[in-house]
Amino acid sequence: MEILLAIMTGILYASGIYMIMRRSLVKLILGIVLLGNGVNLLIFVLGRITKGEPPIIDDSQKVLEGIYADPIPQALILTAIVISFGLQSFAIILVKRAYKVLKTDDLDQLNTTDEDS
Amino acid sequence: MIDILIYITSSLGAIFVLLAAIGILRMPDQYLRISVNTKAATLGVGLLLAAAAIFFLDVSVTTRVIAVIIFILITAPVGAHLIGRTSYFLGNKLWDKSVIDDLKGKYNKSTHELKGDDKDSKEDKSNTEE
Amino acid sequence: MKTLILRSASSYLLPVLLIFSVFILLRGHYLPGGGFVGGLVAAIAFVLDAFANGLKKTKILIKIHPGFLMPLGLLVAFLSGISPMIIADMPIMTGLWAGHPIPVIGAIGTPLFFDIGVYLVVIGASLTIIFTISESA
Amino acid sequence: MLEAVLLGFLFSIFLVFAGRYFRGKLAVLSALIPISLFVYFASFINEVAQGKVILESVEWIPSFGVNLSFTLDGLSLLFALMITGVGSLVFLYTAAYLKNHKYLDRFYGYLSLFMSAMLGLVLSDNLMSMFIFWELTSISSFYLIGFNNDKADSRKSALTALGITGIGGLLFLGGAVLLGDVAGTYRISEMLGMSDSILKSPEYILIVILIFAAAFTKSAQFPFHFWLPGAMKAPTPVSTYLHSATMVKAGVYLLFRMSPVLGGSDFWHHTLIIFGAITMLYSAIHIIFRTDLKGILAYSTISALGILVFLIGIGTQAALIAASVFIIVHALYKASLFLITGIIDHETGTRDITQLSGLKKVLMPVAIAGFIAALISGGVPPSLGFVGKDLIYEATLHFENNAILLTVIAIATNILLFYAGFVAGVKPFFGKLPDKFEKVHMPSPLMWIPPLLMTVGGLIFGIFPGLIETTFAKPIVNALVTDTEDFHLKLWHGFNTILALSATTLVLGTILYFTIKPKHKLEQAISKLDRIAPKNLLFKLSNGFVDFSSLWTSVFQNGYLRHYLSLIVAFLIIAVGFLLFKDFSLNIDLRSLSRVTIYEISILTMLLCSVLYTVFTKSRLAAVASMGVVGLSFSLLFLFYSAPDLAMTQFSVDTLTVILFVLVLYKLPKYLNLSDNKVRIKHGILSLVFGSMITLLILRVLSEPKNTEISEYYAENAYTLAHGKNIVNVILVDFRGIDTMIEISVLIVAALGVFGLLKLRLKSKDKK
Amino acid sequence: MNIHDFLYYIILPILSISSLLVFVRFIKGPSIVDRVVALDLLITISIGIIAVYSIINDKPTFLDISLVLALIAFLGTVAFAYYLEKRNKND
Amino acid sequence: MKTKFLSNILLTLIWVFLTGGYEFNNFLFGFVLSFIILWILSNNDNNSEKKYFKIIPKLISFVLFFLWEMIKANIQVAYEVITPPHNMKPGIVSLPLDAKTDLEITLLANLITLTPGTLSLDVSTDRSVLYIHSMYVFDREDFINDIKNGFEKRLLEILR
Amino acid sequence: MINDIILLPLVVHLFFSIVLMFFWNKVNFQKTFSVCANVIALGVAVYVFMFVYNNGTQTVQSGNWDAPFGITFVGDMLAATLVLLTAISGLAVSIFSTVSVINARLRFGYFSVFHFLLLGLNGAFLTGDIFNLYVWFEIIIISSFVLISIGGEKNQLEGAVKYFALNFFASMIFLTALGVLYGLVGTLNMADISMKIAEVENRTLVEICAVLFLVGFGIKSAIFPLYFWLPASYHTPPSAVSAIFAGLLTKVGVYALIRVFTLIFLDDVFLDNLLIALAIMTIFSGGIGALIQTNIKKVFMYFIICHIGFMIGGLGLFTEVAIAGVIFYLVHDIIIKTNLFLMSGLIYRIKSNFNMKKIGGLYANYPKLSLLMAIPLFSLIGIPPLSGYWPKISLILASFDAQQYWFFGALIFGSLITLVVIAKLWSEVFWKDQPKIEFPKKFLFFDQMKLKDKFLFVFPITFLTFVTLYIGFGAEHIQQLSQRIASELMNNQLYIDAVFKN
Ligand code: NA
Ligand code: NA
Repeated sequence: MEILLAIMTGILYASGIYMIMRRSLVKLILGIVLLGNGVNLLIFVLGRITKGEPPIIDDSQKVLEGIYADPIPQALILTAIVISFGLQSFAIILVKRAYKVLKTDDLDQLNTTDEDS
Repeated sequence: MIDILIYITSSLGAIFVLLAAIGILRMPDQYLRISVNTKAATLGVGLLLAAAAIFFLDVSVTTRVIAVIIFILITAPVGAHLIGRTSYFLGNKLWDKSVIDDLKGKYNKSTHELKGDDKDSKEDKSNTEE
Repeated sequence: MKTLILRSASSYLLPVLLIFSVFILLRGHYLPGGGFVGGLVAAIAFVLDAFANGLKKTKILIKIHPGFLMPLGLLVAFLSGISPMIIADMPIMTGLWAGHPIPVIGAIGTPLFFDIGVYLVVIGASLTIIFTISESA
Repeated sequence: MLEAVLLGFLFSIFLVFAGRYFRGKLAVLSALIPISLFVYFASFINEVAQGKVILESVEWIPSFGVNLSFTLDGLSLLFALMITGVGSLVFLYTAAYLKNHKYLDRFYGYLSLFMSAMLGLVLSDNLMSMFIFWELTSISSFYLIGFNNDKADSRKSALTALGITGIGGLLFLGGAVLLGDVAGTYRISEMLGMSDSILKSPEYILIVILIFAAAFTKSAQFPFHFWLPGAMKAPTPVSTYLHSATMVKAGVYLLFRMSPVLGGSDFWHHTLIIFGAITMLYSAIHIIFRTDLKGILAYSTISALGILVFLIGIGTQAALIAASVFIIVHALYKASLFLITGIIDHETGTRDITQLSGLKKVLMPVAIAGFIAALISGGVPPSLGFVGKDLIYEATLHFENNAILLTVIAIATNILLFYAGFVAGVKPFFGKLPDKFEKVHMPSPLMWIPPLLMTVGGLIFGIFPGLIETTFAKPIVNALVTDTEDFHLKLWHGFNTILALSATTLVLGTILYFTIKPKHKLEQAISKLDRIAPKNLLFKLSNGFVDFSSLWTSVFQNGYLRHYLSLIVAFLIIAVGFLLFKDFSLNIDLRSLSRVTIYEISILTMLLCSVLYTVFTKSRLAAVASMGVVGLSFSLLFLFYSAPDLAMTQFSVDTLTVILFVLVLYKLPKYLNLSDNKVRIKHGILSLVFGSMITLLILRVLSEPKNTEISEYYAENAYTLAHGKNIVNVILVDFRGIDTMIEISVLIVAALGVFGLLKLRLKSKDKK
Repeated sequence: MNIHDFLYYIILPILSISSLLVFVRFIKGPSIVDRVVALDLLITISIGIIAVYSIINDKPTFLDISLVLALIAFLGTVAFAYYLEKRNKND
Repeated sequence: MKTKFLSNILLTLIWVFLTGGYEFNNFLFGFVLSFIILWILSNNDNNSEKKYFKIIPKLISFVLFFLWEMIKANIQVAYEVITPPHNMKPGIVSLPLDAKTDLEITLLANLITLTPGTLSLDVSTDRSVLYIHSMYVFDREDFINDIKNGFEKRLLEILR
Repeated sequence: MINDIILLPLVVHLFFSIVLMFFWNKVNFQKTFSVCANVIALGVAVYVFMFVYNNGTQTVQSGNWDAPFGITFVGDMLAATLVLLTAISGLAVSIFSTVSVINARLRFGYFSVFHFLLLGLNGAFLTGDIFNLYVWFEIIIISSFVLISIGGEKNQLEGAVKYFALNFFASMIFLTALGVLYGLVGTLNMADISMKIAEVENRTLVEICAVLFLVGFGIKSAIFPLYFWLPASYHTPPSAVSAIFAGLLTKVGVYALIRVFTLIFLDDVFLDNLLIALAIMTIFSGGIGALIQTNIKKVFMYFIICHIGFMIGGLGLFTEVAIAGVIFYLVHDIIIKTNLFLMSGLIYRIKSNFNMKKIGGLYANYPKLSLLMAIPLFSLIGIPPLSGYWPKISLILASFDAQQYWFFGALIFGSLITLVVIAKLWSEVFWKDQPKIEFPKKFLFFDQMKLKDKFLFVFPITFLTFVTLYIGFGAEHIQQLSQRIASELMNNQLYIDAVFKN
């Protein structure tokens, strides 16, 4: 399964990057979301996957024994998800404002600041 | 005994879910798909959850299962209503074998106010959608 | 949206969702859940209300400006983070625990207050974002 | 000595605040600074003449080995006296020349800054501090050249000068650092004994090249000479002070100083001789084609600098004596000629030599000074110039290789310099006085006394060369040459080859003066060759470089986000790909992997299809809905792989994101396919390659063993120590609580940002 | 065949295939309404999958996720409806 | 009715405190017990308060009715799904409403949605009409009457 | 409490941000409070610096969990120095902001986001945990996103979109690197990683991981070919914002590179050469970018890039001398770049324009201000003995020792082009007469400002100029500090011991 997940991660990276490279602002955001998901999956897979054994100590137990999923990548991804959520919501609004002010969806029109003025 | 109950509920649940899936794939128009969705799936999932409740036989699990089922029963029809009326706004046509459309012409296009069953629209009743 | 069905359904769903969010928040230390998901659920509850009844009514309902919840929550988290420094001369974020564990919540300690801070911040931030967007939409 | 060096700096800082008092009549008081310094340094003449070397060292930045170490030997004393002496006269002259100028105080500020820097340079025994002062001379000269900064010409000249000397300075720094590294010290006095080991070190050639670069740029050697004529845009006192007497000699000074340390190799000598020879002849020839007085003087200065480099290159004791005497000669006559030119310019308003004649009627004392200066310059006995010229021929004639060739070059140069001196110092004053200059009157004595003083000095030294010999020539030779032979400076050596050569020079020079008259035609004729002049070649090069810069920048910084991203991705592909395939191996233990099940497959299929659908759909709404499916699939995956917290969070976040999208979506543009197919394919390939790289990377990492120490610790202690059973939550609020604290701060800031972005509307008056 | 195997080898695959079928509708559309309905149904089916998965792994905790799904899934539908209606109005 | 309910809850709590058993079953038992006690004591109450005791049986029967309808609905759907869709007669029908309050209308609409072949699309702005999409509209009036006599009536009985 | 001293900068800034959010609408309160807060923060930073200076590296195990189980904060000399510099720049910018940023912007949480930014910077410097570093980076970038876009003017938004996209991408690469690293060593504590990564057999994977970190941090620190977002965006927000960005944002990337490449990825020829090659291209690209600009903010911006190359190259040389040079340069650069952008704000206030072609005559009309501004400009060039000069000695020396002559050439090139461009700028902006252009009517020119406001405009510039002068003339102190930091960095066992001492 890990192989399939690795391939999936690669596809998520590829599609995220591909979408960011489009000229449309909306695609940019979708690309960001996809890429973010890809990264989460990468961390998750590299933390090694375990099925059906969440890192939760049983009611009756005091320590977690036997096989269990590594909680650290989960905590990291959780943090990353929240942060990405903040960034994505900001990005969505940024794009909305940009579209309103610049009146274009075409990223190629957004190149005046790079030019010498 | 409990096992048999689980076999039955889970099988039925899965079958209804499968039916809902086939239904949404096969039904000819949006309204029918919505209709299928809200029924079969709700029941199917309810049964699967029930299977879980039976399996664990634990108060906290049972309450949770009941809670989930109630939530689904509340939200599914509301969602269906919302998306159904939206579909109508969007002008999604009824299946061409539909027999009646009382809703035709009742929505005010700009305010989305919906007229009641007043007199001047009575004659529309028997009209079928093209 | 002007729909009676949604409106009345949401008026029953709102308290349920809120209770549920607090439940998720409090049991997070023992079972899946915690301040973040709890906060999101609570925020979603208010968003639902806003969809059904309009933003103005929801704002009146909440009473405090969601923007205010953010510093409030952060303050709670901050205080529970630095209290060990001040009270117990321990490093920042050291858990201070009181008494015996109680059902659902587990032991009461600074991490719980920290999680409550997270909960408030998440509600505040999500609502600020969504309400602002709705207002300017 | 430190105080002496700092005095000028302090004065210029003082002028920043009290400058307004020095714009008027008090300005002349500024001259007290150089005069007192001159007196101060003059007081060391005796000690130094007796062979003493005065050292002084103040610790400054020992970590770098940079100390303010000063040494006063024959060489530095000569330069110090020249700097302060010529400085005094220039300071006095300026008071009249720029009388009532709005920015006279600034001018004095720069001048004294420059003077201090120059003093520091020549007194430094530490290469690093020498470099510091070196750079300060460049900077202060930048301000002096650009003094008339409302004129575009001046600004451009200042920039050119700074650019050329700047690069030299930086190379000097490189050389100094390298030399310091090789020698283990920056103290020049300590390096003296290490000459042999430095010569043998592998870095020697590099050091010499760097030092040469510094010296050649500063002292205007071919092909870096062209900044100097440009620098003549500066007010005359500046040209006098910096560009004839002092700053341009800094390079020469450096070569002097370094010759005991770095000299002795063929590379050293040959390079200097070649560059010096080319410079002296090349610019001497230039003189014929100039009509601007200052231009003539500029080229003759370059030529003189060439002679000095040439002599240092020859490097024999005779040559060094010749060089040190020639420095004095040149300072005296060239400074005078500049000051005289300044007077002519100041009083007649022109420096065009073709228009100037007969001025002796109205400017008699100036004419006298000019005449004497011309004599010195031409090496006419009994001036010091004659002594200098003889010494040069003596040095060339007795050089081991190509003595004849070198002598011929020297003679040719001297003839042309003779011509230059007479054109500048004599021609304006003789002949018929044009009507328009009838009303020209004598300037303030402050202006004509300085040149007169200097030229008279040149005569006196010529008649009594012994003064120079004891005070400067011998101490200098002592400082620079290890096995000195006894020598004496004399005006009259008797009849010999050298006298014959001198006579030839004078005769040919005179003939030249009377046959060739400066003409605009000549100037125009030569200007056709400007295309291949180093100056223009370099300008072309720099213009080309600017064009190239624009091209480079517009290629890389073209404003297209996708372009930037594809560059970054391409870089990643190259760097990571290189490593990945450097020793490619993929040995995954398939048994260690988890089984593939149908539900996982179906979720993955769904995920895959929804991702692809998001990418390729033409409806943005469908894309958003598709993102919902992606989120759902993720939740399920997290669930399958034992991450319930993640599953919950992913799903709630996803719902909120969809809501967000939906709220703004109809404010967003339609979902256009803007790129053409070629671009799409290019990006597609790039993305796919990158994606496959990530896949391979994951697989390779998965085949490595994993360390589980920390998760085991959590599993054991989450409940007993942190009172929680959901370990993920315990990590979030306890083990790694700080992460969470900051993470919620991120959310808050994002919310503030959204609020600000949407609510803040700058009205036009707000926009600053 | 015990309950575990039954659920694992029969029920879960059925549910998985159901999701794929629904997903086909999602891709096919043709209207956005179809997609929203399909998404909603996918989530509902996921609740079922979670229920079964919790039995298989004997982890009642997983049911909490289904609770979250049940509660907020419908918000997506509400949001889409809101959007479509608003867009329709503005046209 | 509300007061009765509250007293019921109060009594339940008292029971729970007295017994000291905080489990779900004890709550349930306490609730049933106090319900019976209140019912016994209810003879002197006025009509509206008596309703509280009728409502529970009605509620139970309604739930059963609803479940039955729902199972029927699903079987019907199952049939439709696996056979070719030729014998459907779908259409949108306007149903005049007797239900008045928000809760009544909403519950009715939702229940209709959950049961055979029908889907509540919308309520008119003046609340007079509920528009229903149905898979089978063989006869418009029969269809309306079925709902009015079935769901609406039962529902309103409970709610009013 | 005594152990937590190094956390004080974090605690105070977080506290200030919270307080400022509570007083959302009170602009005047926010101004006063922020300035006072920054004075306090400076005091704290000085205290922390002195404490670390006297007592050596300090560590705090947050949550009282022994390393590597919790998040460890490490205040070594490098971190303490950067905290101090952040406080200095922060104070200057906050004073400058009170008059240069319009009230409309201030009313929308400018100051509180500003303190979050400072919080993030301090956190990034102090943390000893790689994932925690990521989180600090995120608070930094989200704050910078907000600051760069707040006000929402046209070019601001254009810049912000690119800034966002590429910085987001950088974060993603950073996270990817983190994932790979965790997959290899199973720990996040940097000291622990440093020990465990040595045991990883597959060195290629370690190198790949390093390259990923290099790109992640490299985008943030604007090295070639990853810098493109910077020229597209840094000039668009108000000058005060550009100033803090210029001074600190790219430097935090440099800091991270220094940390990672001195603590975790060591002794790798491939990586060192890669760093040097990138540094050369960075210097080159940045330098020629600056050469062709006419907007003074853009000129300064390209210099940010150009001079980052100096530091990255020094890191690539990886000798104690080189690292000392890098640290010295870092110290110099933070102060000077902040000041440059404050100056550009002042020039804009005087002339209502950033374009060199349209402004002139500053020297004639504002001689004292011009001289004041000349000092930072000269320091930037590295005119000895000002601050930019000293680190070059170390860098040049190190490049010779390592026989990296191309890098030496790049250093010379970068310095020369800085010299030429600044001289050109001086000649255009200060020397040239004011060209005849139409000045905007509704513009509050510097001359029309109240004396108090003028003072607030000039004071931060003067303050930073004095700091720069100190760095130049007190180079001995800075160099000793740099050498100490360099030796600490080159001996990473010290760091590891400090983390695990308890
Ligand atoms: Na949690
Ligand atoms: Na703790």
